[in-house]
Amino acid sequence: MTDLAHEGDVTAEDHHDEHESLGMDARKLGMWVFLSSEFLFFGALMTNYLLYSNRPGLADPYPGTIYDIPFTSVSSFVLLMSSLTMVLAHAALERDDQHQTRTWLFATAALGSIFLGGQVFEFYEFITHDGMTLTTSPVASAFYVLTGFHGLHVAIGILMLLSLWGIGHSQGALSDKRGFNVELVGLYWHFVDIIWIVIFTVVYLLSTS
Amino acid sequence: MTTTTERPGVVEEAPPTTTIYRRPKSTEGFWGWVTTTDHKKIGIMYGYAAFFFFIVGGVEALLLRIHLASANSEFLTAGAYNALFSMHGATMIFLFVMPASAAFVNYLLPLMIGARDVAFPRLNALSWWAFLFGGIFMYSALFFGTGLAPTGVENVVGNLAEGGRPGGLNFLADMPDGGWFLYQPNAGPDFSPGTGIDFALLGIQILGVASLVAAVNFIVTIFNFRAKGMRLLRMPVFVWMTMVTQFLLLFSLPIIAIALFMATFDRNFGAMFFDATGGGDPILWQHLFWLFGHPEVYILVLPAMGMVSEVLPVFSRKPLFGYSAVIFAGAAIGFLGFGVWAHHMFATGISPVAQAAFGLSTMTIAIPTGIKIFNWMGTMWMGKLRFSTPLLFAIGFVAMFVIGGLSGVTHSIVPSDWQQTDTYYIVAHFHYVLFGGSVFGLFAGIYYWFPKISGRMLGEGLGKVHFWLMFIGFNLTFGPMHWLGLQGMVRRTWKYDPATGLEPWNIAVTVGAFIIALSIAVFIYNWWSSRRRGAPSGLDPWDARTVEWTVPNPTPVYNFATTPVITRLDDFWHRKYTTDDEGRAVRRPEADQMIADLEYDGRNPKTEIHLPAPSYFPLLLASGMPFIGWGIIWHTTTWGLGMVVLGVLLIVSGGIGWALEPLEEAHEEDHPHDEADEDEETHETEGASDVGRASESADTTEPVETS
Amino acid sequence: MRRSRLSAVGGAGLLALILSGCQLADIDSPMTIFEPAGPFAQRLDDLFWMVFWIATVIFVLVQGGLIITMVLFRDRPGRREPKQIHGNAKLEVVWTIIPAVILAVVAVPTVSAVFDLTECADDAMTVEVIGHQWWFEYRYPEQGGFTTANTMVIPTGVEVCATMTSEDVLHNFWVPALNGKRYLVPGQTTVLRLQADTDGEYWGQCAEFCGLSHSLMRARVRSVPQPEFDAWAARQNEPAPVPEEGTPEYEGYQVYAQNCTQCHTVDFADNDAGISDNILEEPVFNGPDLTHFADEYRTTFAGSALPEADETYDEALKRWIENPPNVKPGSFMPDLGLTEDEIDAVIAWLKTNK
Amino acid sequence: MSDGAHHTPSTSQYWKIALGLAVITALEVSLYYIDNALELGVLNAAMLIGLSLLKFVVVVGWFMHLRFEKPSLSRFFTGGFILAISLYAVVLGFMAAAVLRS
Repeated sequence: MTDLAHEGDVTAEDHHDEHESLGMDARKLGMWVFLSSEFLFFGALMTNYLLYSNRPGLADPYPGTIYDIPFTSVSSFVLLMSSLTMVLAHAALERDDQHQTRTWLFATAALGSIFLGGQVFEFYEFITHDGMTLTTSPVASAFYVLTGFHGLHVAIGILMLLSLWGIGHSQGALSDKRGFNVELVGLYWHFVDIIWIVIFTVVYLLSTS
Repeated sequence: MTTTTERPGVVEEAPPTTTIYRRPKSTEGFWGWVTTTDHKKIGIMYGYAAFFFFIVGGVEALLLRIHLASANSEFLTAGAYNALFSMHGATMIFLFVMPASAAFVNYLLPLMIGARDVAFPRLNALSWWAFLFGGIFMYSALFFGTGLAPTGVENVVGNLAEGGRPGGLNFLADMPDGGWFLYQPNAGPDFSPGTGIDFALLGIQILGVASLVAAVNFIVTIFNFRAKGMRLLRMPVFVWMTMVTQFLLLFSLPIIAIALFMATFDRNFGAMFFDATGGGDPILWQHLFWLFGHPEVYILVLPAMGMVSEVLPVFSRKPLFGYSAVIFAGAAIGFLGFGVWAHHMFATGISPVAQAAFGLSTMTIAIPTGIKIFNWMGTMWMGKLRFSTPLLFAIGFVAMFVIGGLSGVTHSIVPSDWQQTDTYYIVAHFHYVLFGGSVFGLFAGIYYWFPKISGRMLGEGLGKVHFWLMFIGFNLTFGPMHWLGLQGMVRRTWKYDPATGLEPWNIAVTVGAFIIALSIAVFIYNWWSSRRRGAPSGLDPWDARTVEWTVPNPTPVYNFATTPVITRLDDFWHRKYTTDDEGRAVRRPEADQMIADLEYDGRNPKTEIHLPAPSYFPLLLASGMPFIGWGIIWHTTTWGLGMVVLGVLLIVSGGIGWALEPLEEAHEEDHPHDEADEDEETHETEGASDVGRASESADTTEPVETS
Repeated sequence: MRRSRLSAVGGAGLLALILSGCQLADIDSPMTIFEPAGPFAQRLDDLFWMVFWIATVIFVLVQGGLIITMVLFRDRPGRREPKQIHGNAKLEVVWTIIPAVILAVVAVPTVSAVFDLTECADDAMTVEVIGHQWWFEYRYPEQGGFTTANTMVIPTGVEVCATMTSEDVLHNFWVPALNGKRYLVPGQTTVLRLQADTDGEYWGQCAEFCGLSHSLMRARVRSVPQPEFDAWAARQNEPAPVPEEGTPEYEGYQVYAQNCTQCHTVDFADNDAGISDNILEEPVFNGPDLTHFADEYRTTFAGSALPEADETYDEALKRWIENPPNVKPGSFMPDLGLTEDEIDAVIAWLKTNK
Repeated sequence: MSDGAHHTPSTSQYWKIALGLAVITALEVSLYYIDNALELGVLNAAMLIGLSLLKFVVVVGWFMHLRFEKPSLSRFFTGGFILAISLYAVVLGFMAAAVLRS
């Protein structure tokens, strides 16, 4: 498509000359392989939550009774839109538009931070207002650990986005050719988003109704 | 050229410019090992560390056996006994067999697929250091841990804090004492209120990070870094079994990570996951644990199966019988391994539907296992068997694994398993699988590939003494355990009543354990003397079949002077042998000359070979992990929080250094594809492509620079 | 040469082992799985021997084949290079199908046994089993709700439905002669069918690792004819007598009242002495009910770990009360610091609780 | 840098996809309120799960470009997804059954 894009292809094909390979960047393959294992990670957390969410006889409050659906809908929407800005950053890089790349990267990090802030606010409300803490009941523990680990993933993603943004700023250019790059961070970011898509539906919308 | 060993220290200074950099052979120094990213050195370090922990776990086993040799023994206190059996299990699984397999995979995988290194050499170093620090962390419980009795008991008059009595090696009770399985809620905050269990939880967590990183690394290596022509169905079976193993790790480790996190949150932050009084479900732990734990069994045994599949054809002088069937069976075992976890829970009262379903799925595992065994026998059938030590161990593997497999089938008969589970019958069964299987397989591999790392042969005479001692000791140790279990000796039992009549058998078992110890002593002596005085092996000591034997022994740092091109399965063999009209192997007349050429060419590369440079940062990053672990355990204290901060700082600084350091020194002239201006600055690489580049540049026609 | 001598030595050793093993096999073990005393254990035993013989045949065939291969195809002088055989698709199919068929055959009785043995019969007698660190408690809801410990008394020839739970950690109730194992899970209920068709005392043990003194958490099941069981159950509903003042038993009773009531309960006939059944509303720890401690069938105490094989009941009881954690590490029963006289008195009193 | 880079959506298509995702999210949230009023039960759950799966597939397929990658890559990824779903479904099923019994 663009020169840069072709550059990437050439690298991959070089590998192909020398190696039997899947014909794609090893780092990208590695990222996808890693992400596939993350399903098992979040799956276990969600199983945990689902197991306890409808179990009778646990101490109140159940998370399902205290969710603020409008609030969480907005923050879910924010995270969903951060996937758009992420993909726009990557598209800008494919056009070699370094300025736009940096702008969209920063926007993604900012949207992620808003989401994270929302989560912190939600936790704060649950703890102070509704009296649900990690030690309330197994379902409360499951809720905090599930959403907390997702939040940790978001936080790590924000750090990576900001480092990319910083590197792009200080060095004037980013590339997808090597190392710690926009595409890899993008894959990670979108993955964190799809995990939230599932959490939002299964944990928030379904376990309250 | 300057030596590489100094370089990582100066990386924050002026970025190294276009040094064309060839890894010197004299990296024997301390820092050479510490900073290495060479898969071979990492493999060797894995191997020595694993063997060290094998000795540790073995000593633990001997203490247990001394104790159990008499009924109502007071040799160990209850606390010490419980800690020893827990740590024996955890050590042998996580600190011996897994890293020993990782040692072989590290050393052999790139060689077997014709690559110069793994996909991500520094991640590989990270795996190794994380493993080492995980092991150290776990055993630091001996110094920092506390093994308190259940809440409420610790202050009961007459109970020592650890719940034992003075003497009897009671200090050992401070180690984790909840079993390697760490069943909740016994290993939870109320019933194991000390810190011992936390060392196991967090230690296994760190080891899990090491294995997960390695799994991603090896999977990418296998999919993307095979030599030209090394199609998937030309890969050695060991590589195939490695691949299955790495997928098992990839998908099972996240599950145990969550289980460990849940238990850690329960124990340290008051979460309620397994607290039955608050509605928590202890059975959930078992599901999560065995969802990991059963694939883990295959993680332990599949690499050994791969090694045996390499050794048998070489010493039978025939190709592996049913290559694709063996591979398919291995993949099937891996796949089915995810579907049988609840057979560890037949006695927990899971529903009859679940019991029947998991009983049936467990039975089906016998089918691919049988396929493997029959194909191994088919390989030897009509062969020309040279009974060298590797073959003895490989046949020992097959014979012992058959026993372990058959006793495994008896467990799938669910109601029958209600009697057997939690007895020594199970102990016997899984030792036939993991010792008779994995350990015999590993020793077959050690004798077979020892020349590869040392250029010398391991002594054959001592090797055979080692084998027979181990074979006899092994059967004397674990054979009677079947009977002990059927006579009602439960597992993890500190004492047994003399009236149960179990003592004579236990004495036999203990004698067997010491015979195994003796065999290991013979092996250590053999290793030590052969390293120095063993017969030089030459390039192809076993008349081998696979491409790792096409390079000189010991392996040069760059592995292949010229990356090989593979034309068929068992490529090396077919370059040496053709067949006559009857289909019998006939050595090609030019074979000896070819081997001599390989030896010469392998030592004298025609081109400049760029290899990944050493780095401090994997070590630095990994070193932060145990500190975070210690910090979590003592998070209620200021210095505990300080430990967390220190750990995070180490990880972050390691990560930053890593991101800013190039995998290898830049040498732009080799890279017409790179935009020079950009690459000078943005070496924030995780350098998969760099290794690819390393081999790529090997074929460019630069003259050799000798320094 | 050297190899063959070594293998000869090894072979002789193994042979000696097998011979001595045959002798050892004669030792009577009360925990053996091979002496089923009731229909459920018998069913398990039948399944075991079925799969055992199948496995033995396979074992002999495979190991025999391995040995024959090793002998026939060992490298000898003049042996030609082998034919390079890569495999045989038909053989692969054969040795896939044969094991599958064998497994399908053993699967049928397995699955039917699982379903048959899971649920108790409707007319079974219920005994509640509660696991504690480290002893078993039994409750008889259908016989008046009395509580006992360590030895479970059951009527011979009657199905007993053990309805089990745990007070603390996971335990695993196992009496090999009567049935396989079943976990005791805190917060949940599991059931195990038990039945003995001959009178006798059957040994049991907690089989799941449950903490420090897991190995000392043992159990007995005493099977007696139905009339005797009924008589026993009737006695269990009787309160314990308060001993006459001035007797050694009365002194023991006083020692009990002063030291033991935080954890133990005794249901007294005459409570004039001012001792409530339980001084505290809630016991600090839940110890065994001592109302019928010296009942004729309760031959053991301290989680059935005592008395040990070589000591008398009284010796063991004394040793136990002197310093319980010394016998059973981590024991919730503390070293109460009783004098020898006090211990003798308590023992004298305990033995009146028949 | 996918091999099929020239197939990947254009910027305007990305905006359109995002708009679609936003609409689906709005639909989900409104379903939640509709269900509170009408008690749709299983139907509601099925629709919610269906919609979230749709979002999931769109993000993975278009934003993560999996649609345009080699099939082997999606095999890794869907392999992990399917494995996770099936294992945990079995765990939940058996554990829920255990709770119902006791």
